Amino acid sequence: MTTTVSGGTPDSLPLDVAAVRADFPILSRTVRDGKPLVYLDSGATSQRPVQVLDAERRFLETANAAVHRGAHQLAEEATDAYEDARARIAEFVGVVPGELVFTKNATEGINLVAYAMSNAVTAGPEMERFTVGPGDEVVITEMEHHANLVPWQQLCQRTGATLRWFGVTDEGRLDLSNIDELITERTKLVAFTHQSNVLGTINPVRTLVERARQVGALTLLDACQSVPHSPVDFAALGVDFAVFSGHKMLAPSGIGVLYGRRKLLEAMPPFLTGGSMIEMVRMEGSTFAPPPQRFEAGVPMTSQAVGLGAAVEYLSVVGMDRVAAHEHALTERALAELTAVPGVRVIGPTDMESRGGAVSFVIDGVHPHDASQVLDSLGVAVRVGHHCAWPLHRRLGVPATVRASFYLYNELSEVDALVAGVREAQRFFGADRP
Amino acid sequence: MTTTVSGGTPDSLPLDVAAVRADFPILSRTVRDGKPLVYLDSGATSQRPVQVLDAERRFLETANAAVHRGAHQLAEEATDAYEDARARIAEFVGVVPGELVFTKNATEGINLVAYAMSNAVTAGPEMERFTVGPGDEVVITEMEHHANLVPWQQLCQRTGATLRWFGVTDEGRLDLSNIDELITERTKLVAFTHQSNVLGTINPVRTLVERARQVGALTLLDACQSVPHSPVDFAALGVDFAVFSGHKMLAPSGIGVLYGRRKLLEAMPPFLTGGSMIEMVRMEGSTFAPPPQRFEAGVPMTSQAVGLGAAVEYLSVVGMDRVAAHEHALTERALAELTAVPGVRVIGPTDMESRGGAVSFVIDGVHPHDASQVLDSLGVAVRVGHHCAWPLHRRLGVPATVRASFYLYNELSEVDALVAGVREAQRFFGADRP
Amino acid sequence: MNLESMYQEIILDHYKNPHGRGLREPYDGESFQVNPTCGDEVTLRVKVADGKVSDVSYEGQGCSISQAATSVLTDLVTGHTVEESLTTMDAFVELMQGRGKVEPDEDVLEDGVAFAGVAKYPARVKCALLGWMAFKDALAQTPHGERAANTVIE
Amino acid sequence: MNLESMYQEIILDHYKNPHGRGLREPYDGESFQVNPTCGDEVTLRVKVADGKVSDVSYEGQGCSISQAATSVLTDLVTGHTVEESLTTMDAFVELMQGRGKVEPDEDVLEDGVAFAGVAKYPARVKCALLGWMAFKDALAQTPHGERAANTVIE
Ligand SMILES: Cc1ncc(COP(=O)(O)O)c(C=O)c1O
Ligand SMILES: Cc1ncc(COP(=O)(O)O)c(C=O)c1O
Ligand code: FES
Ligand code: FES
Repeated sequence: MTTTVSGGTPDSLPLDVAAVRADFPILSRTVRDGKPLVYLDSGATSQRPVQVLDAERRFLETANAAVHRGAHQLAEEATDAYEDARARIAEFVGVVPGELVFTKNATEGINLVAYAMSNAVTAGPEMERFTVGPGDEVVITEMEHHANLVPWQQLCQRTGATLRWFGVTDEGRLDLSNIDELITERTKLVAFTHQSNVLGTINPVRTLVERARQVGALTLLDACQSVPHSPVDFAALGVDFAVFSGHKMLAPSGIGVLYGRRKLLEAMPPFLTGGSMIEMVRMEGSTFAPPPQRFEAGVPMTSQAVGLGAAVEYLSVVGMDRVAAHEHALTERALAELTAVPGVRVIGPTDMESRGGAVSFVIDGVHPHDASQVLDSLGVAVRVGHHCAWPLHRRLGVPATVRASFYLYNELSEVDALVAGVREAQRFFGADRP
Repeated sequence: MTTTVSGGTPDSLPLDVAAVRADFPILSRTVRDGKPLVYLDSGATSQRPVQVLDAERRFLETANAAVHRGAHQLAEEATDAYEDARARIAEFVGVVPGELVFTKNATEGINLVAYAMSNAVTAGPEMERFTVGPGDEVVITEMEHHANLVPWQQLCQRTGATLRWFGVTDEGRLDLSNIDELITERTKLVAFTHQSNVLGTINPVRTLVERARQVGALTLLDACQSVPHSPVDFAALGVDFAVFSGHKMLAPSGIGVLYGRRKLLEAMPPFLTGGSMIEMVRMEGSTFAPPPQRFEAGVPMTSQAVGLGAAVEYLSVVGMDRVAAHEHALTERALAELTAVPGVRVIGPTDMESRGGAVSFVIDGVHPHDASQVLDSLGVAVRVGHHCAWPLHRRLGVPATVRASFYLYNELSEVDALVAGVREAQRFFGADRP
Repeated sequence: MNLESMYQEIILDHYKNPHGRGLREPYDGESFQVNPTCGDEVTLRVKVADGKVSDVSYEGQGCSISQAATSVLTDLVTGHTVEESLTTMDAFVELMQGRGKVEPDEDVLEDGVAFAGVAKYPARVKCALLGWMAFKDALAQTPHGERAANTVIE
Repeated sequence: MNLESMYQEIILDHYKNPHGRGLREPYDGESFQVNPTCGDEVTLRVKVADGKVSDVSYEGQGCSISQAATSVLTDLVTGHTVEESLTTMDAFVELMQGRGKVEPDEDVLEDGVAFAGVAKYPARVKCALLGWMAFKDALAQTPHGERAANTVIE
């Protein structure tokens, strides 16, 4: 930031948005014939502040080298920068550096665990605790992003295990009424999202973790939509694994994070194999390095890790509490204004109880994609479609929704622009007259 | 480049190195108390020109958004930039865009093929051509980088197939004498490196591809060390799959490329699964998008692809023929000078026949790591160790080597600095007196 | 951006009053297509008689562009020979994939020329082609379908 | 960079004239360690008698730092109690992982203080610790090995 964050600004938001916005070059561009950009699509990917852009560039202009592989000064500096970033990011989510694996995105992190589990079958007797097969069950939820759904379908297809899932209530909450029938002695793993990327719903992590522990099942938390937006401590939550993506939290694309409890990572077979993850290689067979190296095959995303480290620092300076409070205020306003528009139906919780800043809705008589086209023509960037949560949309009886999602750089006036755009879409398609 | 490349400069190199060097900010830094940096480790990772850094930053400051997912202007521009990069890179290696999959590095590309092959078993009858099992064989070589070795060991471990390999001659060439016994009707896939990252040896792709075709085996080319350094046309080479990494060719880390013949990619089961690679998702099961999307799960390496596109453009402007000729001149000088130093032994071909610009050597009485420490103290950055080709080192009877590797920004004087450093290492460790 | 450049009056008219909607018997080919990015879908049937497309019937859900394009499709192909309908399809696909740089031929595309503006929005091109994908696929199942089967719409 | 800050005379001396080299019988614990980045290896044996490390013997291949460090190791532990040798190991590990910021205690580390300069080069720290990893591991196999087994060298 160019100025420090103030405790409360005239427009009554918990942080100084103008100062924050000045750090994001892209926010001053215009779209569609000179309209100011109103970027309400941070749930898909966030924008980057100069601090992150500069950190990555500085690294590339001064210290770039292959990490963990060289004995020259550049290689030392690059390795330090990479490992310092790991340490900083680990601290940000309440864990130790050795428990943190860099992946290309959250999707890879989830696939890593799913493949490690099917690899366990042929990886020797000490891997038994990870093996799954016929009779075993993996439990997910109906509100998962495809990233936390298809890999488990595939794991079950590879191994003969069975996939089961929690349903979703009409209000867009997890239906936990049958938790004891779903999570049982047969359950090997429970994978669920911390915060829905469609509904904004925040799930009861503790309840799920407790039940999983009772039956000895592992837990994996999809924290893609929580870590960027609120203070999250994986150790305190007690999950076994968790994933998130850099690009959703001000950092470069091409980097994600898998957290795994140390004892689990130590016991887990590798996934991607190749350079830098080995202990000893012979033509006849190989042994593998301890974690996290075991899970980072090949030349890694070095400058991107540095960028994610800088993003975490940026967010820490602002304060994750403030970020959360800021988004709370934006979401509250959006919910109030949208629910007041006749013909608009919000999908997901309409109160602020256990709810984050993704607001999805449909408009009677206006297809979501047509609505977003009108919004786009006014400079308002939202996302439409099933947001990679197709089963959830099917469950809620809508093929697609319009989603507005907020971040620390959004202003109250942008919420107003959204609502004005929705009304314009209704007018344009004649859906404002009953 | 700030100036165009000249046809022949006073120091008789095929390109204007001074003009090239001016594009690489890091090359003007100093190391170890003011020594100019002599970067001879491009075989591990290359440095980036401002053109690449600027292209990525421009993208992030103006067009960054999630690709293939949004309906707003930013998403359109980002998708265009991403797909334009794919088209440009495809053209660079002589293939069509739909045959090119973005991965995080070459290692992931190889793992992708290896996992697709083991996934084929449970992926339905139409995947049969990819299945491997007991009785089937995968053939590699003893000079492979771990990235093109361990994934095949693991595939064999998962499936019960057998791994076989070509040996290496004392001169560091593939021993093809038993090619007809190694590649047989049992062979499912032949995976080999185009150019050894240790020896510089360029392998006879045509011979191997021809034999593989005779028996109906697939081929995978590890082009990590060829695509950055010489003109390469995958279609002309006739390989089925090929991989390379951006970071070795002036582009960002975190991006690699898998090429696959269209018909093969269309028939191949997915590897990483999640968002953007699906056709239809239900809780009960999913179907998948056509390639290349099928193999690009999650938010991809967007700005990194743009960076790789810019790198390919940079290299094309210089001309890959010129790059190759330039490195040829550097390598020739290095071989001549190093072989003239008593006590120095070059590992790999010492003539320029089918040979690229990696020069590995050992020094009697000086451990490679100690030699590199002396070189580092003089500002010369080389790599030491087994260079992720441990079995090759074992075969050649050396635990480790010193490797100097060149790129278009290296000068003849840097070769001289290397040789002077080697002599200094001998002096320092008393290995100059017999 | 000029919203009207995409949403021509003709498109909005077809959207509000679609032609030929509903699934009818008899038919020679049927196809179900889904747009994976939005989840929209169409089921479309073709009846071929004497080398001519004698009926196209469909149902589905989708945005204004996809609904209007399918409505226009029925107008463009019904009563024409299979060969003519495929030529029309090619012209429409070319227009849509031309990123706004292809000049549409009104003699061939009739109301279809209204989609010229849509071609400038890559994310919407798939909308305009959804019905045509189904048409191609349904036609490929009929005795006259060889050329349809060999046409690729990407 | 001052090359001499890493390669102290003491280190070069131990490298050229290593102490206690060669594998000897009898022994109570043996360990084979390999450095995955360079492929260097050491095999090291310990003999414990009356609670004391009575012999350390080893062979292997490696750089000057690893060879010298193992030579110094034999001097530092032979004839000392197991407990003392582990305390010395802890001090040496702490020195090596201190990135040049730990002040070595010459009373404890003797010739080992010469490695203070190596600690500034992270890529070489593993070299200096290779022999110690083997020592710790070999000791853990002896009846006195419990504390050794519980020590983590990273
Ligand atoms: C020949 C060869 N193959 C594969 C690789 C692996 O590339 P990456 O680490 O970028 O995946 C390398 C470089 O490290 C290489 O030189
Ligand atoms: C809840 C959730 N899970 C997983 C993902 C996948 O993240 P990525 O595409 O970065 O791997 C996303 C975002 O796309 C998400 O919102
Ligand atoms: S948005 Fe689904 S077809 Fe147009
Ligand atoms: S370089 Fe191998 S132990 Fe030092």
